[in-house]
Amino acid sequence: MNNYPLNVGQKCTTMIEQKNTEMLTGSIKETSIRMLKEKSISYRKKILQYIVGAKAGHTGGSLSCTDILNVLYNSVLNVSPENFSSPDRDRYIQSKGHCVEALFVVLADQGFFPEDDLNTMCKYKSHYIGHPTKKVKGVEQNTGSLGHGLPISVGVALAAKMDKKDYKTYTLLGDGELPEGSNWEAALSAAQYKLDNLCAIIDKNNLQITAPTKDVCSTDPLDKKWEAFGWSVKEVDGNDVEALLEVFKSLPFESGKPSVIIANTIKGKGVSFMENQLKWHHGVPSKEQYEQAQQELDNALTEL
Amino acid sequence: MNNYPLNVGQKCTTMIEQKNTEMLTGSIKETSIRMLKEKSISYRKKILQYIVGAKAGHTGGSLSCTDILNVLYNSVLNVSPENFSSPDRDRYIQSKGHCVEALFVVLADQGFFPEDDLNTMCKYKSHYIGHPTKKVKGVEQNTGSLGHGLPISVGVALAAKMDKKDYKTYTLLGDGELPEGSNWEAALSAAQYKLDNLCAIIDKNNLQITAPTKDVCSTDPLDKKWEAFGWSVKEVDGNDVEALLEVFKSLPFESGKPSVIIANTIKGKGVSFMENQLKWHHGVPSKEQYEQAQQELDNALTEL
Amino acid sequence: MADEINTKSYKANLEIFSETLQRLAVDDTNIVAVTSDSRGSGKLVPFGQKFPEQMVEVGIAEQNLVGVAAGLASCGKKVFAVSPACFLTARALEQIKTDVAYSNNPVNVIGISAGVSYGALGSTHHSLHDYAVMRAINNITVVAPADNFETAQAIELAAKTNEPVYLRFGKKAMPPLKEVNDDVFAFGKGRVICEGDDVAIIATGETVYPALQAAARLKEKGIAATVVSMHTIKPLDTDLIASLAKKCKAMVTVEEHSIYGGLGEACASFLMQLGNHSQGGIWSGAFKIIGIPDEYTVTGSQQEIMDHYGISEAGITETVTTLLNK
Amino acid sequence: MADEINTKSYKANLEIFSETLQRLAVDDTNIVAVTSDSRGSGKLVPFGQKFPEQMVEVGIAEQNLVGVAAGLASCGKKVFAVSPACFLTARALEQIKTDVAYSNNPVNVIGISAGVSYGALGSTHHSLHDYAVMRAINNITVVAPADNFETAQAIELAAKTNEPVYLRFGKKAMPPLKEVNDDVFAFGKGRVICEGDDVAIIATGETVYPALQAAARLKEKGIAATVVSMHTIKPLDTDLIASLAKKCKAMVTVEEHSIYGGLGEACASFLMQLGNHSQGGIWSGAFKIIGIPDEYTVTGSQQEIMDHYGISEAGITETVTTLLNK
Ligand SMILES: Cc1ncc(C[n+]2csc(CCOP(=O)(O)OP(=O)(O)O)c2C)c(N)n1
Ligand SMILES: Cc1ncc(C[n+]2csc(CCOP(=O)(O)OP(=O)(O)O)c2C)c(N)n1
Ligand SMILES: [Mg+2]
Ligand SMILES: [Mg+2]
Repeated sequence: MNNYPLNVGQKCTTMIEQKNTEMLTGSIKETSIRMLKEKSISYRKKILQYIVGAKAGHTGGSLSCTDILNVLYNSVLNVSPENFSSPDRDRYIQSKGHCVEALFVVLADQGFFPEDDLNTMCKYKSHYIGHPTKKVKGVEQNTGSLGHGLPISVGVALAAKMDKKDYKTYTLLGDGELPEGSNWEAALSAAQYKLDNLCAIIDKNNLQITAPTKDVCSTDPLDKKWEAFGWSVKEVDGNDVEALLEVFKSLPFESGKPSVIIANTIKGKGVSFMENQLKWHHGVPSKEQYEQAQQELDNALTEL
Repeated sequence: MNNYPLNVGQKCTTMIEQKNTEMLTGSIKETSIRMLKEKSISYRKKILQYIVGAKAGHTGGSLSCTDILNVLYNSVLNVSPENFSSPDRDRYIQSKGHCVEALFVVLADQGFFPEDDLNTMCKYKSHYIGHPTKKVKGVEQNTGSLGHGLPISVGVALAAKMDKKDYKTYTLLGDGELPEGSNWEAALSAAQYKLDNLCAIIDKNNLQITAPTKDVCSTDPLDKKWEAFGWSVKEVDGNDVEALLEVFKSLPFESGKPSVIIANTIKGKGVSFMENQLKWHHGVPSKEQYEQAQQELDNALTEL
Repeated sequence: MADEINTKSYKANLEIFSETLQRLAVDDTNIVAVTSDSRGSGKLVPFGQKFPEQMVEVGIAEQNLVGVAAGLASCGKKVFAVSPACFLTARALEQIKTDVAYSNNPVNVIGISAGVSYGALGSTHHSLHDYAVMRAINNITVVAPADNFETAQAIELAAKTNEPVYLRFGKKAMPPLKEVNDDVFAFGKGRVICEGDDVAIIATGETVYPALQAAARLKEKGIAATVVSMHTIKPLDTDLIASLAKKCKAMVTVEEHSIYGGLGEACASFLMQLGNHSQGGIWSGAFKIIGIPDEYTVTGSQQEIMDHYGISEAGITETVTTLLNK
Repeated sequence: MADEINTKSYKANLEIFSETLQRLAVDDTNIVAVTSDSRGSGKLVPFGQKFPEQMVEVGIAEQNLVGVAAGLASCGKKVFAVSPACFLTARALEQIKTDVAYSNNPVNVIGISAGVSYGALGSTHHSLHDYAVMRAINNITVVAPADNFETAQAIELAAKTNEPVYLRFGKKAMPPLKEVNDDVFAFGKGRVICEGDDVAIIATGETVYPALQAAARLKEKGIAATVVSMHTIKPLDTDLIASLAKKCKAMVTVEEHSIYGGLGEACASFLMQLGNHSQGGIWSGAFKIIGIPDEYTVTGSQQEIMDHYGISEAGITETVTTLLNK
């Protein structure tokens, strides 16, 4: 149960006891990392495309967590359109539901639905709305109100323990989201039940809507808080797919403890004028801005 | 603002800038301590009396926090029936509202209302009900649902900062109460606003209704949690009036930080067969038990 | 009749809840109870002893209680999330709204010691708003069983139904409404306990019994009452209401809840709009909602509060008599 | 008329809220706004810039928002606790119930982007239950201003009134209901916007404007409508309802809320019980509640959702016409 599946660049649809991490030999690894980097850029391009299409969206936070979702869905999670109704699938619950664009783009790429569906985003009667709902294949839970993902994930991870199942549960939280007390209630329960099959990832982009998180309601020192709440903590550059891969590979960080990854990210990552800018929290690019952004991302691709 | 009033055994009704803590000279101090010890016993006797009268009450938790309330009302708080409508009074907000019997007995002793009123406890149309309400003079806020005292106290302490007033705000929480996420939301705000005029006291009696707190939802290590949330922490024997006096005297523990006192107490303190017994959480003594308890407390008084 | 209520031989509905759950858990390891330091008040101590693996304790943290319950339910557990109604439907309301109802995780949300059951513990411990808010939230059935029979039936159904359900319980020992329970219990179908053409008394939960007592008093006065146990507040049994409206001169609703937003208003708004329904013409009878008025609730025991507001044998009898004499 | 709504020259009620608060704060340092990463949506950025000492930010923690607000209010601050209605009245419901209403701390709870204002953000962001639950909680006035005039008046009143108030706002720019606002604004007194004897349309908040548009359409069809802005849902202006019931053949209520537990049911239950009131006889007109039905809310923009459910000029016109033709 302590062995996380790690399938760099090659998804397995059924759960494989995969103790042999040596398969990550040099060349495979390099190819895979390159592929992941390409995917990150292509995801970012699509995120912007559908935000512009919907004339709405959470741009900055979708771009900050793109690499995390990329690595999760392409290399970590044992989940696919084929096994999505299997009770053994891994679960990913996106607590920061407002960054639904990142999730939808990645789910489309995974084949959960035709990417074309995303052209209906936020339109009348479309289920591709501004937050994840189970009406969209691949989505585990309806989120959007912050502070709900972790308690639900605790329930899901607990069910795995009860049923002696090997699936893992992952949830992604924003840093501005952390003051919600429901998170800390769930953090206590996860430690109490020794849920080492649970991994929370904090998209620590240091910004929320009003201001930098430290000025709104600081949660620093973040590692100390989680440690004091009984979790095992690792920090990582959350925009570095290789570093992310490594850290997911080392799950669970400690046996008998839930794991939290503090992923240091850049809000608006990948688009120069969006990076670290408050106003891009839910900013929608103008035509010019959109073109510049796409250009920058295309350049990044050629420079890979 | 960093200087807490400390009036051992002699209440002042108006706020006095009292830098001179040397007044606690040996003999005065001894007298005061003895008086406090006597009061603790007399409060415990009355708590049991009115619980038996009302045929209901939270016995164990009222007995565990008796010494804390005793020291607060007799030696720390600048609050009295006379100054209760003054905006400058100190505030005490009892978050663990279920232990209302301890509060009522102490308030009666402070002259907020005739003790005789407590004979109506829990009776039809009485305002002396099973939780504190503002209908009873001396009560600051209606509590009873756990996890409400700290957020309100943060508001009260913040108002003092805004109005540049010197009053201090104290709130008492149970240890079982701590998982409520609202507490941690408020803890973050208190640190963010540097509320060094705020003091939270945890009545750490290690029991709640179902089981020992550590088995229900442990909050250990408690000091580490509060520290990580930006508070300054001290531990104390919460049934030792002298130790309590000392710790209150040292408030605020750090300038620019809220203070939390982890008061290690014994649930059911003072009555042998109630101490550390789960079932006395809201147990009402039988006639025999009541008599034995009173006898034990009388003995303790003579042995002082 | 009044003294019968206090007779030891009757059991509280909550005990039946616990017994039923234990019975179901023997064959079904997916039955799970989740508590927040509430297993004592939920009468679940024996359940916890017998099925420690099927009992989840989250501590005093009601939001987490419901979130965890939703997660468990999404993995196929048949979850009963048990906590005082006052905390569940206020502190954890958003979790009920989004994690249970909106996400369609089939949690059975069990609100215990509801209404003014906690008596002298005061308004922090009363739930007078839960019907109102649960009715306004989509995708959750709202049920308040009146007696042991309805409780057992409701719990069995809830364990089977793969849908969110809110079940509300009091604390009191409840006598049976009928000597022989020959009717089929189904959510959304009111139970007619006795019949009469003068007045229809539509009650729910622990108020059905005093309504039945009132019917006996009224009979002595020559007034024939129909008494309905409207155990399901949502979806409302509008067919039954419509047929009673046709038959009876007056209708009185009874609930241990605010007079706003609960069973009474559900009936009133249905009847007011009946003119637009296929069922028939416009109602012209007398109508009265009995419940807790919108004021600082009087203090006292549950019984004292209920008596004070006329949610009692005497109070219901009087309200009906006055209404019919108008 | 329909296009006028989108005209730039109109302001959202929330902007008037912010402007009024800024005006009041100049002379009154006790005016305090409390936000939970919501100052942008609350239009309070300029307030925060001008009065940084009177602005309290608690971060994304709505329970704490209300608790802190209650504490501030207990010390004489005139507090406006501002956050999306969906979170305030669900996540922080227990704090509103106990810390504000029960403890009688005079907080003005400001629910922004209410109803389905957040459109395609979905049900986590909609508040369709807030009238229902606030009505069922004692000691809180429930107000939904319809236009800029009502907003300014309501905020001034709220700042003066030493009582808990829940104020609900949408996001849209709102045209004035009247050319000259010569009426006195008071909580609990509905505003009659236009008069007519065929039907009374009782609307609230942002739905009053489409009701007024519908009245114009109905007039073309020869149907004379009274339109009321029932800005205060609780306490309800029962005198006005009673007098309209006497005068009009039909009554229609309109709200951006569940059809359960809100304005519509408040009117229905009052009318149903009117037979027992001193005001007069039993209502026999036609009655219809327009609002969001109890179903998975259709997805789309606010306008699309409103149109879908007939909470619109066309929808209200059609409902009234159908009702009168019965
Ligand atoms: C309970 C709740 N309160 C408020 C909001 C509104 N809201 C949406 S996103 C957001 C800021 C989130 O900041 P953060 O968690 O840091 O997300 P990120 O920076 O990754 O976008 C807020 C306040 C919400 N969705 N849920
Ligand atoms: C929000 C809330 N949930 C549950 C309860 C019921 N309750 C009352 S006392 C109590 C146990 C409290 O334990 P602790 O805080 O340790 O208090 P103490 O041991 O000092 O009595 C519980 C669960 C409550 N009053 N409020
Ligand atoms: Mg952030
Ligand atoms: Mg304790």
